[in-house]
Formats: sequence, C-alpha cells, structure tokens
Amino acid sequence: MNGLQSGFGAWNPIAWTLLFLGVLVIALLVRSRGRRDYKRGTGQTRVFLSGNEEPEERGGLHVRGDNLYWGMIDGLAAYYRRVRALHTGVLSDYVAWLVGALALMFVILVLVG
Amino acid sequence: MNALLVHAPVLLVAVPLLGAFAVPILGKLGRGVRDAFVGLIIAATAALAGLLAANFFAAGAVPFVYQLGGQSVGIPLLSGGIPIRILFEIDGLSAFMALITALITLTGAVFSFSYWRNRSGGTLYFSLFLLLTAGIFGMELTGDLFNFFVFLEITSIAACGLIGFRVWLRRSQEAGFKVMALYTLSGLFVLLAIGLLYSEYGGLNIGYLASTIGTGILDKVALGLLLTGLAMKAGAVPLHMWAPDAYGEAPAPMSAVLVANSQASLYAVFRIVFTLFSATVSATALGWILIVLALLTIFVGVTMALVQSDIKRLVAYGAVSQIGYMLLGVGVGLAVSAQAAPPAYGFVAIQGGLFHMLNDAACVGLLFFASGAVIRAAGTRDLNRMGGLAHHMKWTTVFFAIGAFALAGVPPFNGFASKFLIYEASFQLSPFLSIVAILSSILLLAVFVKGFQAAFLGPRPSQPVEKAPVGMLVPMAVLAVFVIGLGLFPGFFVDHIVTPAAKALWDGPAAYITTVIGLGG
Amino acid sequence: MRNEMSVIVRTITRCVYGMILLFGFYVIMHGHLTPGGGFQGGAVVASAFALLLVALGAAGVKGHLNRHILQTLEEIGALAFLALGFLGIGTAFFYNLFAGTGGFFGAPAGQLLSAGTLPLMNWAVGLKVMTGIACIVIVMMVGGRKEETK
Amino acid sequence: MSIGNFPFVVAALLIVLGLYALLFKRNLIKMVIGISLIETGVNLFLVMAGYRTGGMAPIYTLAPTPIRDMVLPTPQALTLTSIVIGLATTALLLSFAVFIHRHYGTLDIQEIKELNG
Repeated sequence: MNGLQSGFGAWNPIAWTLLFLGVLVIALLVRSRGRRDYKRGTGQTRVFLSGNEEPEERGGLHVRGDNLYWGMIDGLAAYYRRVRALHTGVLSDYVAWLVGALALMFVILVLVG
Repeated sequence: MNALLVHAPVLLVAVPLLGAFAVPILGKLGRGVRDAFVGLIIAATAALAGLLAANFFAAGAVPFVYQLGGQSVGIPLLSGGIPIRILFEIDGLSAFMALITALITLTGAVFSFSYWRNRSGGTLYFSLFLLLTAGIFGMELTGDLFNFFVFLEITSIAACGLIGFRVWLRRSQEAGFKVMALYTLSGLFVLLAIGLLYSEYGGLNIGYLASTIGTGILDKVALGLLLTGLAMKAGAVPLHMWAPDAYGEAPAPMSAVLVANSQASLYAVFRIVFTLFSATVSATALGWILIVLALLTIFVGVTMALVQSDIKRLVAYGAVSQIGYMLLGVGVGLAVSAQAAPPAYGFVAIQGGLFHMLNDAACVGLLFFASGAVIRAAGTRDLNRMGGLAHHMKWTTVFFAIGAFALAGVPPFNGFASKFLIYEASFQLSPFLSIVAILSSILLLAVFVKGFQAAFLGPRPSQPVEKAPVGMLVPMAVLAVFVIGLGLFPGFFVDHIVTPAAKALWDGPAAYITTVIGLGG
Repeated sequence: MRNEMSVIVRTITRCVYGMILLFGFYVIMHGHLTPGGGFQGGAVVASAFALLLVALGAAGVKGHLNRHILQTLEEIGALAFLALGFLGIGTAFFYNLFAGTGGFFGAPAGQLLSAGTLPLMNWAVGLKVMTGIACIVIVMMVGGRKEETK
Repeated sequence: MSIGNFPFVVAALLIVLGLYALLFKRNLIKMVIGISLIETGVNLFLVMAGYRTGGMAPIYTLAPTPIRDMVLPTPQALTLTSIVIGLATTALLLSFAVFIHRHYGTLDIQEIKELNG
C-alpha cells in the first residue's frame, strides 16, 4: 500500500523506518553496555590533536562555510575555474547562451528529424 | 457545490485575478483587511484546486474541457474542424500541477504575511503575488497555445516585478532586469513558434494542433523555438544562469513561488514533447535531448551549489539541479516510449519525474522559507559570517534539516522516494545516467551539510538574534509535514495522483485530442 | 531642463487635447463595430495625457492628473472587466448574457448598442488602459526628474 | 500588386537586428530597444501570417455578399495582445534601468555583474 515498486526494486519507507529504529535501539543497547566511569571534567575528556593538547578556549571555534570541503573544491579547481568563468553575470552572455542553444536545437532537430 | 465544481477550472484563474485587482483598493482600508482578503482569496484558490483535483482523480481522471463564453461549458464548438472559443483542458497532468501550485502559493502567501509585517508597501506585492498565481494556474490549465503565451507573459511580468520589488536593494534591480530581458526573449520565441504553427495549421488549440501536426521543417523550427524558450524558463543548464539570480534576490516567499513558476514551464515542456509534437520528431531523439539537458542540469547545478557562500544562492543552485531530476525521469520515459513494445520502466521513470516535481516543490519551498528566516535572523546572507543559529532557532533548524535531507534524497524523506524511481528506471536505460544522478545526490547532501553547518552549528552568536515568528514557522511546518508524509506514504500519492498524471503523458496524445475534437466533430 | 515647453506647443496642445480625447473615446465606444476597441482607444486617450504632461510639465498637470486616483480607476476598470466575465457564469465564464436579447445592449448587430457585454468590456478595458498608461508615463517622468536633480 | 515575401524578410531582419543589439550593445536602454525590435519583428510576422492579398478588413457587419476574402482576424488579435504585453515589459525593463542607474551609477551592462559565479 505505501511502498513503491519500480519493477526492478522496491522501497517501503515504513519498513525502512522500523528497521532504522530497530538498529537505533540496538546501537543504544550497545552504547549502554559501555564504561560508566568515563567522567567529564577530568583528563579523560581532554582533546589532543596529533599528540598536542588543544587549548580549551578554542572550543568556540566555528568552521565557516567556505572552509568546508576546500580540499574537494581545490581538487576540482580546473573544473571550477572553467564553469565559474561561464557564469559571468553579464546579460549579453546569457543571451548568447540562449541563442546558441536555439541554434544547436535547430541543428539537432533538423538533422535527427 | 456542483456549480463550483463545473466552473472550477476558470475560477482557478479568475479568483486570484479578482484578488490581484481588488487588493490595491482594499489595501487602503488597512493592513488587517488586506491580509484577511489575500488570505481568503488564496485559500479559496487552493480549495478550488483541491476540489478540482480530488473530484477529477476520484472520477477516474477522464480529461475534460471548459469552454469560455460558450452556450455550455462542455464540448467545444467546431468550425471547419477547428475548435473555436477559448478552451481550458484538464487532464491528469494539469490537475496534478494545479495541486503543486496550490500548495506552494498557499504556504507562500502565509509566509509573506509575516515577511511584510514590519515593512511598508506590501500591498502591491500581494497584488503581483496573486497575479502570478493566476498566471501559473492559467499556464497549467489552458488548452490553447495563444492563451498559454498570455499566461506565460503574465507570470513573467509578475515574477520580475516581484524579484525587483525591493527597489532599495541594488542587486534585486540587477536580477530583475536580467530575468525580465531573458523571460521576454523566451516569450518572444514562444510567440514566434505560435505564429509559425498558426500560419501552417490555422488553429491554436493544442488538441487540434496535436491531431494535425506534420513533420515538416517549419514544425521542427517551431518545436525548437518552444523547447528552447520553455527550457530557459524552467532553468535547464545551460540556460539556467538567470535562476540563481532570480531565486536568490527575490523575497524569500517569492523564491518558492518562482520554483512553482519554473515547474509550470517544465509542465509545458512535457506537454509539448508528449502531446503537441508527438508526431514531428522521433521520441527517442527528443528523449535523449531531455536526458542530456538533465545530466548537465544535475551536475552543474550541484557542483555550483557547493561553492556558493550566499545561503540563498546555495539553495537556488540546489533547486536548479532538481529540475534536472524531473527532466531525467521524463526524458528516460520519452526516450523509450517510441519502442514497439515500450518497456515498463519508461512509465516508472515518468512517475518518478513527476512525483519529484511534487516533492521538489515541498522541499525547496521549505528550504527557501527557512533560509528567509535565517537571513532575517542573522542579518546577513553570507555563510562565512553566520553561525550558531541553532541555539536560538530550534524549529527553523529542524525544518531546514528536514528540507535539506529530503532534497538530497536521504531516506525516509520524500526526495528519496521519487529519486528511487528515477534511479531504478534510468539504470535500466543506461547505468551511466543513474550513476551521475546518485553521485550528484550525494554531492547535494554535502552542499546542504555545508549550508547547515555554516548557518546553524557553531558557538552561540554574540549579537542578539531575531527569532522566526509563528507566522513563518507555520508554513514551514505545513511543508515539513508534507515532506514527511510524502516520504512515509509514497505509495498512496503515487497510486492516486502521480499515476494518472504519468498516464496522461505515457499513453500519448489520443485522449487529449479526442476530448477536444473527437466528440464535438 | 525647463518644466514646460514653448507657448506654441502649449497652445497647440490645448487645441488638440480635447480632440484626441474625443477620438479615443470614439474608438473605445465603437470597439465592437469597427477596428479598435478598449486598448487602442485607451492608448489614444493616454497619449493625450502624455502630451499634456510633456507640454505643461509635471507641475502643470498636478491638479489634473492625480496618480492615486488614476491607480484606483485602473483597478476599478480591471474589476469591472472581471465582473462582466462573472456575469455569464450561470452558463460559462464570459458567456455573453445580453447579446441578442433585444433589451439592454441587445440591438441587432451593427448598431451602437449591440453585442451585449462586449461594449461594456471595451469600456472597462479602455478605462484600465488609459489610466494605466497615464500612471506609467507620470511615474517615469517624475522618476526621471528626480534623477536629474540629484 | 503583390508584396510577396518582402514583409517576412523585414521581420527576419528586425529580429536579427534586435538580437544584435542584445548581444553586442552595452547600454541597457539600447538592449531594451533591441528587445522591442525583436518584438516588432515577431508582430510583423504574425500580421503577415494572417494577411491575404486583396483581403478586406474582418468586420462582421461590413461583410459583402457573397463573402469575399477577408484578412484573418486571429493573428491581429494575437498581435494586439502581444503589443499590450510588450508595452508592459518595456515599461518594467525601463523602470529597472532607472533604478539600476540610481544604484550602480552606470548603464553599462558589462559593469552590472555583481550576480556572478
């Protein structure tokens, strides 16, 4: 009733959600078996980075938007340089894209026709 | 009740139009009167759309026409085999689109009330809002190409008036000019195509044209003009450049309605390739054109979203990429529909593409509303200068997360349900298609993780934050309920409203044509 | 820039203003009989307003053309047009209720008071167009003036 | 005397001229003029699509008996509607141009590109 059949696979969100909740319960059970002597405010919660202790006051640090995924964007730099260069913001270029797409569409439709 | 039902198609256009012209007069009586009136009009419109769609789908989704100015509303008058008078034609797809539009315009209007609460000059905004609503409904319901052009231009003018409504913002004026110029140009392409078709066949009714359409070079030129112009208005790459400007610079509730506007253009693309020009060019070729556009749209949209640092442009590029999924689903269906024994996955693909329109409207609307609330609270749109809003705006945070997960296709939200159908069906045509679609979906999750992390996480902001008022939270909550409901019970919606809509495309133009001329002649 | 033009222009404007108005109203009134109609006639009337505005300057027509009144009239024109559409909703939207009834606007085709709701619609559209275009012209003129003084 | 296909050539010329203005002119006002040119070209095409050599004006009450060729009224209605819409779009574009000049202090499209990337 509430599932989807694609003829190739099936998707039932209710079953998935129940399964998800089941796994969640198991995970919480496993977690509850953990050590209870883990205490806040002691050396156990101190943060180390590469063996050096991170100072507490940097707890207020916030990774700003553009710093996320910089590695990936850097890796795709060649792609981004080209694609961002296409988004010039100049209306004439937009119109050129429109006219070019129209011409291409004509060519394809007439050739394929 | 019955009379209301009979006249529902035209009332869907006439009632918001009436509201649009009455609002400036009632606005002089004060803000309360104006808001109550706009709420009444938009609620009545949404109720009419719901009534129309509910009855239509319950009655087995048989297409019917509404004749303006005739002796009766039913079967059109023919003159020499050509339908005369202005016709509205409602089939499964039109009714489905009307439902989407009703959902978005209703929530958008409620959000707008809070948005304009503390600013002056909202009266003309609501007038244009209702005009845009009337135009979108008209585009979806009309059965006549020339009417379609008129409604297209109504939406263009109203939409651009709303994009540039805040004349004190320099960027909104820039966006308004660019978008208006492009919309006008695409509208003129459409008009030229209409002129070509008229001079060839002497009629403008879509059903009539579909029944006589040929394979000549003029038909192909007309198809190219229509397809390019409407793909531009739908925001398909490489004609998408206006979309982030428009979605980004419009007032937040407008961005959501603009998505509904783009979807109406997408509806027109589907109507044209499936119904109007089904005989002109091979469906396989047309289908592959749509698929190539779709892949470009998905990939470029998502990758460009990743590098945005303006929260609304980020969501806007996400919205652009979703247009690609709809094109992909329907394109796959079109590409295989011409085969001697069309495989069943073609129908599944169309189901997925159309279902994704509904899902996309709900999620993108939610995200635009939430980002509007975020910008209002943070006082900036720059993701690099935001942070920690979750400490103050718990509900907005939750809604943004729901919308982001849903749009990125994370189960069990609704975006996954429709993307699942698209993945499965496109995989059977070519695994490459579904690989691009799935990878882009994952990338989209990364995009929204970036947006979410930058705006909501992090330490408590130092300056005080203006929380989202209840009037903004309610429309978000409504859309969030839709997102979750569509996600948990996709089978119900697919069976009852998506399947009739997909059938209207998949079964070819015969039903659409006979409704206009088969019986009346 | 001076606010008004030379005395020749002003005098000629005063002479032809009434004639243009009259011709505009004629075009609107005979919209259902001859080429023309609400939009064309309205545009003619609005061109008379524009002429007045150009010749006399924005200050010269201040009392004559009030933008807020024009705006209200524009809305009324649009509402009247829609109301005429709703009149026929007993049968179908835009159904011509009065045509051929012999009564109100029901004279045989070719006479002035014929064609049912069509002449009324022409008047509604004419009202909307003349006031709408006049508004646009006024706003553009005032907006441009501000620009120059800056 | 027949005018042949000459108006269609003019229509095509107008459209190409308008596209030229949109693509290569830098002034916003000139771009608006370009859009108007395209619109005029399309309108001319529409009117020509309904024209019949020797046809008379499509007025119901003036129709002679027996009925001779009349010019098709539908394209004229189309053209008229398109002119009305063109009026609205031109007015909107020009008012955007006024505000852009107020904010940016220029009408050069190459300098109005804050929305990029």
